[in-house]
Amino acid sequence: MVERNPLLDVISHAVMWLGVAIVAFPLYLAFVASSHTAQDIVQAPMPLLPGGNLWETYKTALFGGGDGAGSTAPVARMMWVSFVTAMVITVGKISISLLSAFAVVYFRFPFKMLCFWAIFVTLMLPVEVRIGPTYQVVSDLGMLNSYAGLTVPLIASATATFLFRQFFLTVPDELVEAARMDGAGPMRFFKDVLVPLSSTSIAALFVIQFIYGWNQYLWPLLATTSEDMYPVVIGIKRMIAGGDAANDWNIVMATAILAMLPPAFVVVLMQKWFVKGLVDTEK
Amino acid sequence: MASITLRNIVKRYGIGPKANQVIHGVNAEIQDREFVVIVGPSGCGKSTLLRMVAGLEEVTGGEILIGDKVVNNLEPAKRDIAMVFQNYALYPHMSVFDNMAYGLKIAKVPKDEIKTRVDKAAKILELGHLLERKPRELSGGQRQRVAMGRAIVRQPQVFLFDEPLSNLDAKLRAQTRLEIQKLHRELGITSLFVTHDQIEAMTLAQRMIVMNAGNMEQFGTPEEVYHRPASTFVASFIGSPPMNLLERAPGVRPGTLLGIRPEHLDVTPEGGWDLEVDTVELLGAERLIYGRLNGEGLIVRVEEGSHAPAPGSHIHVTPRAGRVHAFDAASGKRIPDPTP
Amino acid sequence: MASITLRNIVKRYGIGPKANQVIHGVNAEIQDREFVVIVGPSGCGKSTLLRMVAGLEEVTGGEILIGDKVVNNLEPAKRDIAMVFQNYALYPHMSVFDNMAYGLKIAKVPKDEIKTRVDKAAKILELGHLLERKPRELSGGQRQRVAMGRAIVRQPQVFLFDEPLSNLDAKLRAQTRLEIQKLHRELGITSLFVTHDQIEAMTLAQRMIVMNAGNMEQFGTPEEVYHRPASTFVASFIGSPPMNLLERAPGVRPGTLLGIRPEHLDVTPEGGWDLEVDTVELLGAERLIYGRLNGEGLIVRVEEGSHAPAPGSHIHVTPRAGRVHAFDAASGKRIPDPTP
Amino acid sequence: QTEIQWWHAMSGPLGEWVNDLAKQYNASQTEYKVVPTFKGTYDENMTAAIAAFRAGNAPDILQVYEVGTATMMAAKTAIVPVGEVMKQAKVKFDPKAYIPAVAGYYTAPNGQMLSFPFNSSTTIFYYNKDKFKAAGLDPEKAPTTWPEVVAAAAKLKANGEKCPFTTSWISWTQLESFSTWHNTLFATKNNGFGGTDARLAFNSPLHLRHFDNLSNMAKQGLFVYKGRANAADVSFPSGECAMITGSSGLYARVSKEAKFAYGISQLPYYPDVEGAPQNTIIGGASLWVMSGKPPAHYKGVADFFSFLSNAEVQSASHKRTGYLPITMAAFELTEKSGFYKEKPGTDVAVTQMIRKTTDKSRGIRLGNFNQIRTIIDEETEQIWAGKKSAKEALDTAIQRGNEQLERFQKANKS
Amino acid sequence: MEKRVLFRSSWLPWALLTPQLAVIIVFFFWPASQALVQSLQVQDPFGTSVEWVGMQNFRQLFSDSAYLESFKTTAWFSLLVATLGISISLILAVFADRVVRGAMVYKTFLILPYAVAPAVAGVLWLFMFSPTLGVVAYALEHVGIHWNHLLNSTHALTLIVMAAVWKQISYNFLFFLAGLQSIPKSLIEAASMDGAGPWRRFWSIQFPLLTPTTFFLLVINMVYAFFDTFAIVDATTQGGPGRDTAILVYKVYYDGFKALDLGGSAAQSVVLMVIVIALTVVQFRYVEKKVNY
Ligand SMILES: Nc1ncnc2c1ncn2[C@@H]1O[C@H](COP(=O)(O)OP(=O)(O)OP(=O)(O)O)[C@@H](O)[C@H]1O
Ligand SMILES: Nc1ncnc2c1ncn2[C@@H]1O[C@H](COP(=O)(O)OP(=O)(O)OP(=O)(O)O)[C@@H](O)[C@H]1O
Ligand SMILES: O=P(O)(O)OC[C@H](O)CO
Ligand SMILES: [Mg+2]
Ligand SMILES: [Mg+2]
Repeated sequence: MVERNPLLDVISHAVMWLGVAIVAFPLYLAFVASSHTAQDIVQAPMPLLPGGNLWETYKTALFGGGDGAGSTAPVARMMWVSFVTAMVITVGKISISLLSAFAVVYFRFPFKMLCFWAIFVTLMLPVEVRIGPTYQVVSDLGMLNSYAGLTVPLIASATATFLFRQFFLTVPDELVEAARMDGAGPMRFFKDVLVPLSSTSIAALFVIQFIYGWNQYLWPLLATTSEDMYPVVIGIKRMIAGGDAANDWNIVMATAILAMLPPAFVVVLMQKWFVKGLVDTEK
Repeated sequence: MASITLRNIVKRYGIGPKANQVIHGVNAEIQDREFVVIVGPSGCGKSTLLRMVAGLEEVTGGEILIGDKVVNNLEPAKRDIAMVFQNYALYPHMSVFDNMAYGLKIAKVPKDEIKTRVDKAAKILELGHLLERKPRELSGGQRQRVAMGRAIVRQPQVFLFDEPLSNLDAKLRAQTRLEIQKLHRELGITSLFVTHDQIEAMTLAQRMIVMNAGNMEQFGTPEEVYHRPASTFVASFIGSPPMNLLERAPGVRPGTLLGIRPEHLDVTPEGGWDLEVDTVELLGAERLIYGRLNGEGLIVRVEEGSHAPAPGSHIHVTPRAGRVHAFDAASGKRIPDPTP
Repeated sequence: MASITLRNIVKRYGIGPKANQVIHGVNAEIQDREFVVIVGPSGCGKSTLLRMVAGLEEVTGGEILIGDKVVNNLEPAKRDIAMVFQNYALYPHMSVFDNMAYGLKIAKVPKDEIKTRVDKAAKILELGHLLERKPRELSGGQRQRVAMGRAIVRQPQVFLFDEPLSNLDAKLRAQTRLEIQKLHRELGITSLFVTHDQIEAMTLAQRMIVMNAGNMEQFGTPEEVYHRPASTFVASFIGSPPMNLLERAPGVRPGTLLGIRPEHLDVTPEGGWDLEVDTVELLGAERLIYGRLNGEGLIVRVEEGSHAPAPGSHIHVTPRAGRVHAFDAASGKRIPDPTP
Repeated sequence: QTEIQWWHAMSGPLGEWVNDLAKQYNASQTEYKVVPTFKGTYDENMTAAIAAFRAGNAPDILQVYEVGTATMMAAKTAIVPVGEVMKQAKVKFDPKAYIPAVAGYYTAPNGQMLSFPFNSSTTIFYYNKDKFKAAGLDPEKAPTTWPEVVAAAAKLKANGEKCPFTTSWISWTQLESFSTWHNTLFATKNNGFGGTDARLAFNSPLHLRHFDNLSNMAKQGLFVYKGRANAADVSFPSGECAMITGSSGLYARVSKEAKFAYGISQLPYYPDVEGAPQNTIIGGASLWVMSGKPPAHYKGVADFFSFLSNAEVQSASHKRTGYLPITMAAFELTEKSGFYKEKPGTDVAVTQMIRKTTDKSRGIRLGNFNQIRTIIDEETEQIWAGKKSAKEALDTAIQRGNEQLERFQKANKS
Repeated sequence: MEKRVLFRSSWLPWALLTPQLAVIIVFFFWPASQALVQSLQVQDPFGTSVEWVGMQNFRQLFSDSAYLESFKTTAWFSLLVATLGISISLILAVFADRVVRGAMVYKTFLILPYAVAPAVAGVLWLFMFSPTLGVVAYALEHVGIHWNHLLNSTHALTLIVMAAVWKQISYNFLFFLAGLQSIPKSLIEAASMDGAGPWRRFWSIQFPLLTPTTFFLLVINMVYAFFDTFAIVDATTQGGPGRDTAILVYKVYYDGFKALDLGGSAAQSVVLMVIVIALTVVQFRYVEKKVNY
């Protein structure tokens, strides 16, 4: 920065600290809760420092078992389902969006804009709004209870198509021309040049879509009838679901933390690409 | 190797009433092994012409022949040409080697041969130690050479260059110019080179096409173009500073313009034209004197060794004999020299 | 108006062992109303020096004075200077008027006066009809002029320019050069101008600083720098094509280099040096002959009117008297001419 | 082996219980395999099943909370009455063996049992003995009437208690059970048993009296509202609130978490009301059999249900979860085992329920009942927030609730 | 804006579009048209009785004061979430842009909430603010604020807004930071030479130049507040107290999922779709314009 003003630096750090403290507090609390026993947490006010039950809690959360009262189905399996689902959704969304964006940008054909609009409108049509009929379709296609059913209906992506389109528009024309002179046909150009060039956008979308896929709740609940196809977010809701059940808050929080780890990992590791990919193409 | 023939080439962008004609019937024969430069101001249609030869742009009217074959409807890849782009258009994610090898890979040239050919091109262009690098790790000049390398390995019949030097700084530009000349001498491939820089055109061309607003104004050797410009346009476009075109100089017939290059005006103690000096610029080896004659601006170029006149003072200049040109003021066309 | 004094300026980026010293003690006194150009190859520290004067970069060692005041620790805004950036740094969301008025508004200059001053600057720079436009609606040259206008309206003590012309095309560059000169003549504000283009430096400078790798190699008028380069670096950096530096020419003492500019070699029917011709380039008004003398490359510059030798042929050239320079081969420093 | 799909909404320890039941049954024979699947909360489970039914994928057995009963009953072609299933499979099935309040609830006007009672609960009263002692109240004597509750609350409050009394399930405990407990109608047409043209009636003077009473308690800080559904549950075992009315199923949690002495008692009533206390109302859920399955499935379902009605199984479940033993035999078995002596108060729920029911107390069967519950939550919250009087709130709730009933009537007339 | 060179093929573009088109037709447009059909019907949940009622569901919807109220609530909620979310993250981004040391650590913590599922976010905030268990509620009690989002509408709205904003800050923050860092440094330098201090620079240079980012985020945040927050509401307030936090999408979810009123819910879906399409058009238009300069 232009000024050499120590006071401003101090203020900046103070603001950052405050921001971090507030933003991270709920997560810290979840962590603290997961390190105590269920009984400790229920006694208001709950302790604010980590307790000694950490290992116990996570073991119970991950592998089930325990004393019966606090036990649930193992989280490990659910994490796997979440992972596969999130990955398939992510890879699927990115692939079909790359193809569509390629078609829309590099070809001239009738109804081109109509196609683009049709894709674009789906941008904000969330599952909740069309869930019943969607379920019907999936069921008619016999895709219930499968990874296909969990993922394919969510695999269209306006966001990704749009982002790739924006990016493709910035790819210099000369590159296509060079490829054409080199004798590359459209698919060859797509595979050899366009896709490798889109790696930053792909990385950014990977983050967004992975999190989207990982955090799905309602759809998996409906589209699967077998508990070993449940993703972990359902696991959490399931633990705090109503009825007369005692909520084992420590396990709930442990599961919340576990459920958060993979996406957090993705976000933190890829944050640089994430921003770069979005900003480079978005503006 | 092959010649290139342009027959009455017309290009329109768009269709119907909104169509915009940018090339108005260009005819030219480029000989086998010749190095021809197309030069002209921005927007005059140089790139369009080149891109039609490349097959990247459809030809609206007329015919393009490479060798004896009409190529109007041939895919770019099938025309056996290679092109060097202004911004090089290197594949940013491929190494230098892969950039050069890409076209060959697509053509299914065997691996060994690809390697041999790339290595050879790299050696010619002194790129040997850079083969593993990515384009972004190269300097401008190096990128430029990779772009040329990519064209060379293809061993095409024709090279096309679209302002390949304009992104280089002055020094590198001069140096690369020499390299391109050398290369052409060695490989002898028919080349079409587009530039808007007349120095570049002059130094590189065996023959040059001067274009203006979609028309070919002149097609000749640099000497011809410089010494016998076909029009006021060519006269003022070629040469820096440009030729002085005077309406009111002593002895100019009405309806004509007198052309005289700055270096063909000699400062004389007296006689000749009386000039009022505006500014003087030192360019290193020479000086430019900006003055006015009967209210018309005029530039005189003198050796830096000579005395620099003060702004506001008056000097006398004399046009050198045999260096004066005459143009028709209305059409801008050259008025033929009286046959000696 | 004010002078600028640089006293033993040192700049290091980073701290501790990883620090990278980029300016190694520069001393210079720029007079009030003087126009000084800093020239040197990319990365030699020109911008760094300028930015230290501007206050955008901290000074590691030494003192910078504007007028009589040490400004090392003064905020940029308080130094009463204006700067024109290479990319112009116009505020893209403000109109041309607002761009120019911004500094004045901040300084709480009354509205009327802002208008008067902006209008005046706009008139000088012929921007009057563009005041309502946004920067993106302007051409490169117009943007450049707005950037200058923004500096002018501030009526600062000092102007700083960081390669303000490098984004313009050749023609516009030449024209803007003239404008800057005119402006300086009219306003007479002390100016520091950074460029890596030696032509620009030569034409603009009253005095010029030639920098090389963080050191000031020479500080003098363009004539001094051109005719009495202080080192081989200056000799080859200034002038295009550069001065020939010869080790093996006849009569060169071991451990020294002989310097001779291409235009100071005259082609003579015989005598002098016997040169083998490599290539010949026509540049318009003159020709460059690339040759070799005892295996060393050499460039000769001749009028285009003269006869062009064929590549491979031999010619004789004679260095012009009084135009030969001598340098110490080891240090590169100029060996003083024997006092006449 | 025939697979029987069973969708349920039992989470946490209750989920375990369900899984254990299935395991136990599957181990007991080889012909059928019951596959339990958790499908979210009661309402999510039901929605999922409905969507599945529409797509032709319904499970064989579906757990539906009592609130959804009317909806299920109305869907005549979607379900197969349990009585029918049992008859077809020729499994011995005697509705009379069930606790009347339970069986009655799930029985059609023609006497046919429609669904199989599974996890039935009812409303009871819990109190914190330690706090009673501290406030100078007799910890062994639970307040049984509302005036006693108010008095106890006042004493607790005077002793510095911040939350003397709270309740879970406002509608269930304070309107539905309250009505049957006082033998008063919650809705016309015998609370909807008499037809879909029933309309809400919980703005009688008695109801108003009670809600004015609660409203005053809220104003004085004697009653503290802790949220919808069972959100208040946690505040009792945590020691925050001294008295609570809630589901008998809360017992599991109280016994596990409470670090104090607690007492369990019947739901309070107004002693001056004739016929009170009558019986409380059923909660929890029952199992419905979905239509359109191959005959073998129904045989399996019948077999599984008869396994579930087994007195030992019932009794074990009752002890484990706090849900009611739904057959008399199971109740007696549990009693014999000495469980009630060992854990005093665990029998309260049963004794409240085993009384003979009247037309007014048999239960409540209303369409769109879930929405009506939400409306009641929304409106009564206005009372606790001091924005509406009890009368205003109950009147609006009735008006809005009746709109739902009209809708339901319309949608189901064909 | 179009590419200069386009590949010529009549079938290839369709082949490329097929996967995406297939998915959106089968899983978006077909279901959406079904929703449209259902919005004109009254059905029992199991679909065993179906009656065409024309626009009745819509008439009912718009004569339902609860629904109109829900519009207002939604507008408020979205506005609050968008403005708070944007301004807080802007402040954080501005300071993060200034700090050099530790920037990575700060950033990492600030973007963590992005990884949390909305359903879980709701649970976390409920856990903190639960009048019974909540640490924050407990702390507030101690400073004299009697936190009770169960009965106090302001508290309830505050709670869902906080949870929603919390989840969205990360995303906004990343965009703003990138936006700030893409402003050429020379502009800042020019402004400081013009005499502008940090505060002035922010308002007259940085903020205006962030307008495209801000607008983009505004739309994204509105959409987020409109649709993605139902899980938060469901986990925390369930629309209460009264109906004071029942935003539109929660109502669709509630009526469709809990209340099993298919026709009514479908009618609401249709209304939402119209809003979505309007938002899409606005954004599309804007983005196109932006691309063009
Ligand atoms: N794809 C196109 N559609 C419409 N008009 C075009 C197109 N490409 C070029 N033109 C127009 O054709 C004319 C010639 O363009 P061309 O690119 O050939 O000029 P040029 O001589 O190469 O200029 P420069 O030196 O700036 O590259 C210009 O007026 C340009 O606006
Ligand atoms: N912020 C910085 N941190 C570290 N090193 C820097 C920084 N800025 C410049 N340098 C280094 O200082 C040296 C001088 O840089 P400077 O920008 O002054 O060069 P220059 O002469 O202006 O070059 P150019 O003509 O390319 O603009 C270079 O080696 C550069 O890498
Ligand atoms: O908590 P449960 O399982 O007793 O069920 C409660 C009732 O369903 C309330 O209506
Ligand atoms: Mg061009
Ligand atoms: Mg620089």
